[in-house]
Amino acid sequence: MSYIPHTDQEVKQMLKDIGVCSLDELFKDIPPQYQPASFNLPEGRSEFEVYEHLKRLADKNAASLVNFLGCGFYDHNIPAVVDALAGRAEFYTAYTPYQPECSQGTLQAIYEYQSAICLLTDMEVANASLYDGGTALYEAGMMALRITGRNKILIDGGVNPIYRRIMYTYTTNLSIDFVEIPVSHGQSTREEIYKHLDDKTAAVILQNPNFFGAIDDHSDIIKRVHQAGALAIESVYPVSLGMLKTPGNMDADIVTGEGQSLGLPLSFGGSYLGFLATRKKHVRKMPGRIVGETADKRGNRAFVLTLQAREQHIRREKATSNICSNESLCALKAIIYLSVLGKQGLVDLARLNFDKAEFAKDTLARIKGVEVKRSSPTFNEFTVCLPRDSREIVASMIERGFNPGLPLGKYYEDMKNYLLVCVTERRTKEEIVRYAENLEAVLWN
Amino acid sequence: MSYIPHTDQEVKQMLKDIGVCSLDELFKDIPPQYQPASFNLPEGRSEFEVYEHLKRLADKNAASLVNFLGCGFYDHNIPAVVDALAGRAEFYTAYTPYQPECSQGTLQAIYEYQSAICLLTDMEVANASLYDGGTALYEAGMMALRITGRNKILIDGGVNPIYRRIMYTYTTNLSIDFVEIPVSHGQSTREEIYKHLDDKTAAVILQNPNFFGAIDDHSDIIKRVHQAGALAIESVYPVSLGMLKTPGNMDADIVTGEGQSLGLPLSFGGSYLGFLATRKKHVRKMPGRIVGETADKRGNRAFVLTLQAREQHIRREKATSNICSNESLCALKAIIYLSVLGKQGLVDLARLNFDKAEFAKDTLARIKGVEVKRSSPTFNEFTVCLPRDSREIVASMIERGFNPGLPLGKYYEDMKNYLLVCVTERRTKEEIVRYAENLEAVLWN
Amino acid sequence: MELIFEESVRGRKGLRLPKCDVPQAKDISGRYKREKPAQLPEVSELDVVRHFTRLSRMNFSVDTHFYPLGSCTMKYNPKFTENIAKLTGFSQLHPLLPQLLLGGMLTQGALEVLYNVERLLVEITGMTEVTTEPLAGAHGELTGMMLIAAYHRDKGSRKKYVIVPDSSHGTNPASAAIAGYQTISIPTDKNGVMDFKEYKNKLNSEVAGLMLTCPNTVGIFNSQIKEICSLAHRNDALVYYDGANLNAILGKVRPGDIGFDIVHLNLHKTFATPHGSGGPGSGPVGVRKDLTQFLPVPKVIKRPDGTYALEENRQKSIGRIASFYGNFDVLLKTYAYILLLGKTGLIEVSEKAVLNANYIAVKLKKYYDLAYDRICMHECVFSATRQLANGVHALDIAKALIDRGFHPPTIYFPLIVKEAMMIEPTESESKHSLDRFIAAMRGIAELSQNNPEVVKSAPLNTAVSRPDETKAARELNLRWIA
Amino acid sequence: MELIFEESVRGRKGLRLPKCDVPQAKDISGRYKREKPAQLPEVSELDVVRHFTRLSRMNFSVDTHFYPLGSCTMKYNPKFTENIAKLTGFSQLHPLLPQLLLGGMLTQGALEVLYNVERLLVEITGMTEVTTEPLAGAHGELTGMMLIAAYHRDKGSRKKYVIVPDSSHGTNPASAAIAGYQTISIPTDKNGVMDFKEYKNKLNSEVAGLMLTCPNTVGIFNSQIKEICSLAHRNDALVYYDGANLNAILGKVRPGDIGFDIVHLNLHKTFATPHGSGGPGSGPVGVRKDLTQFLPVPKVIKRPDGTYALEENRQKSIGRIASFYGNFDVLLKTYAYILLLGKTGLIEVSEKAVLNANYIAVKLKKYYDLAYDRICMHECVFSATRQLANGVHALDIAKALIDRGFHPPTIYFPLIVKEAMMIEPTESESKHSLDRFIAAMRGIAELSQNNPEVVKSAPLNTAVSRPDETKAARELNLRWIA
Ligand SMILES: Cc1ncc(COP(=O)(O)O)c(C=O)c1O
Ligand SMILES: Cc1ncc(COP(=O)(O)O)c(C=O)c1O
Repeated sequence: MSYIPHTDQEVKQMLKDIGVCSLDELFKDIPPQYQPASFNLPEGRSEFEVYEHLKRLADKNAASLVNFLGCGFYDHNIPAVVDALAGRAEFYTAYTPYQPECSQGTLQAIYEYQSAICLLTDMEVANASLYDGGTALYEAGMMALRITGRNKILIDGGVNPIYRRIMYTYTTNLSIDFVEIPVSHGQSTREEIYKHLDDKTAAVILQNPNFFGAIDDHSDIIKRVHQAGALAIESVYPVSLGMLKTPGNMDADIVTGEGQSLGLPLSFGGSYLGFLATRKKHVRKMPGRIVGETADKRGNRAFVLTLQAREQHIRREKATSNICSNESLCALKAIIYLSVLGKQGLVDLARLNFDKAEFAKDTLARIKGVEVKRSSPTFNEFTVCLPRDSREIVASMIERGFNPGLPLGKYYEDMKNYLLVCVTERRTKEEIVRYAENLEAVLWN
Repeated sequence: MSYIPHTDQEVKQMLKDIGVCSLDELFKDIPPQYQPASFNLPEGRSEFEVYEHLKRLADKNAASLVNFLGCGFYDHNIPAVVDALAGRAEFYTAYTPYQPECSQGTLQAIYEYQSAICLLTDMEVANASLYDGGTALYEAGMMALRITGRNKILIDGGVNPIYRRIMYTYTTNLSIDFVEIPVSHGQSTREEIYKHLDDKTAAVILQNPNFFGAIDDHSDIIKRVHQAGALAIESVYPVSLGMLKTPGNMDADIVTGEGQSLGLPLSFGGSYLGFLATRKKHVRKMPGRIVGETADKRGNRAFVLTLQAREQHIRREKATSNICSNESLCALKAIIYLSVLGKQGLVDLARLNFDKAEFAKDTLARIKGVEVKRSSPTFNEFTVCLPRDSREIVASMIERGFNPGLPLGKYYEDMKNYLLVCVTERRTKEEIVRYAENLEAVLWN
Repeated sequence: MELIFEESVRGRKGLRLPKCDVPQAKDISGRYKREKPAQLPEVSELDVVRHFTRLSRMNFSVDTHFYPLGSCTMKYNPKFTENIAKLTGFSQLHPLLPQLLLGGMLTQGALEVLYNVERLLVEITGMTEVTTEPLAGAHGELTGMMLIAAYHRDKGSRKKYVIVPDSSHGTNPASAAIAGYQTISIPTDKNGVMDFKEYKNKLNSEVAGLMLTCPNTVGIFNSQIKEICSLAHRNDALVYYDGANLNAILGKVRPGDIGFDIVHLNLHKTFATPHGSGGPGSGPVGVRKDLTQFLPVPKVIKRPDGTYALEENRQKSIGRIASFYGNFDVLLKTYAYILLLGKTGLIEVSEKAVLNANYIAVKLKKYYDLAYDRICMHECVFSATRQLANGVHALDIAKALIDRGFHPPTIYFPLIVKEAMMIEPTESESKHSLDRFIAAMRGIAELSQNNPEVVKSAPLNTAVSRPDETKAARELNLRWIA
Repeated sequence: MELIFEESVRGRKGLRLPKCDVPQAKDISGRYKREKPAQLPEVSELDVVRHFTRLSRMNFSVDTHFYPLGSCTMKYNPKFTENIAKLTGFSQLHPLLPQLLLGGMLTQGALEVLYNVERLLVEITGMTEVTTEPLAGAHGELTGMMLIAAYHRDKGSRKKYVIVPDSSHGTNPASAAIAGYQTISIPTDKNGVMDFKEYKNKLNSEVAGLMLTCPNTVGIFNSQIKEICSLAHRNDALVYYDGANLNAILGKVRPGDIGFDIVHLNLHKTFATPHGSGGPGSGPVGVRKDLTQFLPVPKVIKRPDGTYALEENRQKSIGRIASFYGNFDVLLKTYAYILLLGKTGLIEVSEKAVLNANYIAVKLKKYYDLAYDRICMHECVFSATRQLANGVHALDIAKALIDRGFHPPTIYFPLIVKEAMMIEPTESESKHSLDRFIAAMRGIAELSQNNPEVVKSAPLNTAVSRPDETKAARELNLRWIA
């Protein structure tokens, strides 16, 4: 069994047809002294036993904590159609659509996904997906180096610290001048950016809303960036684009983001979806697969992978990226999600997130000793300053059934007492109020 | 919304095209005085809210009790392929396959299902499904009346009491002579049957294994039944047919059963699957839909609903049954289940059930005061006699996390201390041992 | 395509079973044992997956095609309801658990669902109580007939007849007959409703009941329903409402308010549970107050303390009509659907269903003869008489529609309309979708005029075309033989 | 087919959102706000369902077609693993939870999965430690290159070159280049393996590493691997194992035992997780003992008390290569797959995968030229040179296969074989399935001989045929515009 159909009879027949006497003979290129030193694996089990084992492990996780944790990875509702459709075997058991005639379903869906990403961000072209939001940002940085021929990158301290660490990791071995614009108590200043912006700068990387949830209009910064001959890279949170000024409208050159909020479950960190959009003029420098529309030999609309000359399987060491498998199925989920949500739905959803978060701010602000930061408008995530180290408070809240947010001390030394709180449309008023009551109890009982 | 696509604009246009001014005008055949006295329903909610509500209700049910309850409805493993395939929208969002050209998928699957039922039971023809095991047995009884032109039915007391109540219910208004063969402490005798068997008898209804789990060979009874010019109806448990003598081999005339054990979840009683098989000579008296193979106009193999002249949509009051919608999707699940289980798989599965139940018998027999009934061989269900009323013992076992079986006093007055225990392949040795330990504790602590 | 049995290879296995963790037991005697294993398929899991996936692709379905099959209400089946039925708190629950001591308290969620569904259906129909047990519409009808019999029996009478209009669905007379009644058929008048005079004539004290579909199967709401019901009641006959067409009148009229005594609903029609290629369905039955005593058991009740329990003994109950509480998974989906749509949503359903049907009627009536040319409810019925002049039957039009990517309308029914094409678009379909269908129908009408042979040769684009039904019935081949 | 955007009707809505249960908040300043809503589709849920269901039906896939795409290991993806990934205890878990105080104890199940997967992959590869973080094979390669750089950096050197055979997959040189290395390409000898002499010649002290696929991309296991590795080590170059072809050698040989320093696996190939139309994948990387210090963080560790925790600080770690712990759902499915098959099952996988490939090779070599006529491993590579004589390219053969219901082999790769057709049947396919494919290939070979034009006009049975790729690249149309 083990999903292998061969009967003994068939194996015999096949060996005979091949002209060998045993299966071992087929492996004769492997010298006997290459035998595994060990191969100590458990013996197989039935799917029912394996399922029970994994069910037990799943039940050990407190996935049902009431979630106020975000940090770029959000607990949104996922309409049932998303999985019902992406769960069609013709999608999930297919490979990359190299053969257009038997892959039009995937190709058209990805073309639609690209279109939706462009519409969301107000950009001109988007690729077929990248691994996740963090690696997408790294790819955007590399792309800017290629476009500008420069080798300095400024990255705002308000960019997700996880992404910043990823950027560092990938560039360690390259000779890139990497400058981080410091933040002080969750605030970075334009002056700091301008101070470092020069004619060696390939790109300035910004995030909106930033890691603290703060909303900004980066148009003025981007203007200065362009004056310096550099590119502006924006990392965005797609759901917020139902409400917020678009990076395209701010004149960004490359936009990336984490697509998890577009219909993907949190799933302990993956599979997620990196998206990347840019201006048409940069398309040949863009990493990743791209689907284009064309006509077939009968003149019918047809979709194909295009601009493959940028890619590793053609260009090898000269490719714009090494990416091969991407996150196609996640992109499919995203376009299904955006389709069923629709034009007005995205607007309403963004509003719902905003309203809930504002309500949470007001509710938390009423607790003694809790200071809700209001220096900038926020979308669905915001910082509160607590009277003591937020790390222990978080532990107490977890005990009370909440996943209460991120203690910021881990990433920002001057913010030990701060907590980053996220409120999506999934949180009810009642849950928000209970959260506040419990927080108060933790602080003062 | 509410799954209605119409925009206001479209509604206006459509009304105009129809030539009316308002939607109300379309309802003008309903006199105003027919207005609903009330229509007090809650306002609509999103799928997310409804899901949360139902999740909460689901969580209130102790579905995870370790299950030793059977009684014709069994806790078997269901391979994941069953739902993955039956969950294909082309199957579950289609209707009855009236139009063969666009329903070959369903038609072929049902033909295969019919074949599998015939193979399982060793009968010649089977229908496309009936509602459940109980109504299938009733339909078999009706069929026997039609075939023999007689009006007396004998039903063994070892037939599932739920089915017997169904039979009574349906025949109350008909002039049928209904005789129940009594059982005493779970045993009925052939003599009792023969006593009532006469030339008015249309059918004798038997069950194997019977409600107490006891296995029998009914060949001798059936011979006598045939000598009396009556038909033998057997109600069977399909999984047991991996091991037990088939009703066909016993020379039964009509075979029915509950198909739930063939890949359907317990699901609090439905949807289930009634199957019915018989001899070819009775096919025109058989209730329910039937799929047949034929050739299309190009000579290709094709499947169609056939012998429709028996059915209500053609024959109206003269039809062999009033059934219209049946349990098609459940039949599909059954054929998928039987296909992946396969020839040897069914044999092995039956053996596994048998072995586990025998182990449970031995284990329980070691408890002081517990008497395991061994007068007949059993398959995966058996009776034990406890030192006191089994009803309270059941309650204590439920408190300890077991669904321990059925107290037989409810259906058999002389069996107040008896418990009907079922052990399927899902129960592990460890669970069986724990069950015994707990039972002992309940009895003696 | 090959049968799954024909794909067998001797010795091939599909599924790995759990290892046996107990000692092998002593075998039973040979006389109890099966002689040869059943010749089930010997295939791999991938064989099974490919086989049934391919089969699925040979079907039309709501998710792939417009499916205006009259009387079947092939509306969109919301995906989220599928997830609800899969919640293990429901799907793994043994139905006998609440019948055990203490088990009721451990199945409160499931019992509450049953209770709530019943209450919602009570409000929707205007009846007093509902049983969720019947497993399909026809099963509801049979239950209804047994209730009628119980009612009369309780009064010491045993009436003989049940009246059904000739437009009624085949299950109606069949259910009445199976319950032990003789049927009296009433013709349909030229307006498409039951001939009132004929009805009056046939009504007598031996009539136990009357079965009506409303709107009826030609899509027309009979404005005289109340009078019809009163007349029946005056003869101590009960009036049964076949609720297959409830989709037309949600929130517009309730059978309970206008004189119906017993009602069944087809949850798989009105309440959007999937038809599953022909089932499972669900056909709850509602009754007026004085009939509640006859309803089948067990029934869910709500106790004063707010908990739910099963009532198993109702003295005059007709008994048990199914193994348990109905097709529970279908009831779950119905419950979820009603909660999602709510009052406003349900009313909108009927309004848009009726709008769509009338739109099609108006747009096609120049091309096909309407059986009854008037405002219709949720479906409209055409007759292909005009096309028949060129030798084109409703069946041919149906096959031509298949070629064009539409599931055909119902054509085997209603029997009173010659060459009937019964079109029920449902509220789920957009104007765009209707317009495409209308264009196809118009195209076929023109082709029937100009080139009828082409229509009669349809379908061309399908794997099989016009299977030989006579051969199927004569040379019975109903199963694979090894 | 219409785009989902083209199906939009102004004002149409698909999804009902939860009602807002909090007061509406004061708006933010207009300068922060979007000017016009994004022109997302305005469609109903049914529109969405039909659209994507129809799209799905335009794909070939493992579940519908034999898919012998070389180098991609398109084996059967067991259905039960999908259910495991959907368990809410996993799917709803926030990845940052274990990084909070106390959160680790509330994610023990997920951490244990990661730990166990790592241990299983360690045993399968013979490496010392594995990181599950890389999100695909190429991502693993890049991680590997960074590990190589870290190793040399730690020794104070910064070498310049990475050696790749010319048969290597495109991701290999691309990954090396992106990590900052220049690549040296080594030709393939006439036996289909890396030219040993050339390799020796090119190796020098500036070479940081060597990347090998083994068996390589023409399906051949290089019996000199150990020597190759030793030679590299003598130059302090590390040897990287591209594990895309691990399906050939499970339990037969382990990269860790024969000298490889770093290994990536493609879980979406060898371990049966679905390819998802091109992802998500998963490309865990294993290393030998002295390289473990460089592995990315966070890493799951098992504490002496048996609990699991995240190690976030590993001093010499290269850092973070992805947001979290890898594509967790893919890891889950891999874990389930390995547990199901177990030791014997995994060995059988390789044996039957190799058997199938050799069977095809033998059965087709009379009709097509084998690139290397010898016993192969899990895949065999043909060249359509013979057919080219009649003007028939590998591409044409591919298209002709589509018409016959088979997904074509890989034809764009390996670049070193002219008109390559790289066939990887995998172990999931039955002899029957192979025989059907072989018959189709033979038929096409004959047709190429007798009637090449027919082959060149394929495919005929598909919705589109031979899309114009030049036009696509010249007249870029990469998105819908309103
Ligand atoms: C008018 C009418 N009544 C009754 C029925 C029978 O319903 P079911 O198929 O659920 O038994 C139908 C089904 O088509 C119908 O259309
Ligand atoms: C030999 C080889 N190496 C590497 C890769 C890249 O793997 P991935 O697509 O997972 O990035 C592939 C994928 O086809 C491959 O075949």
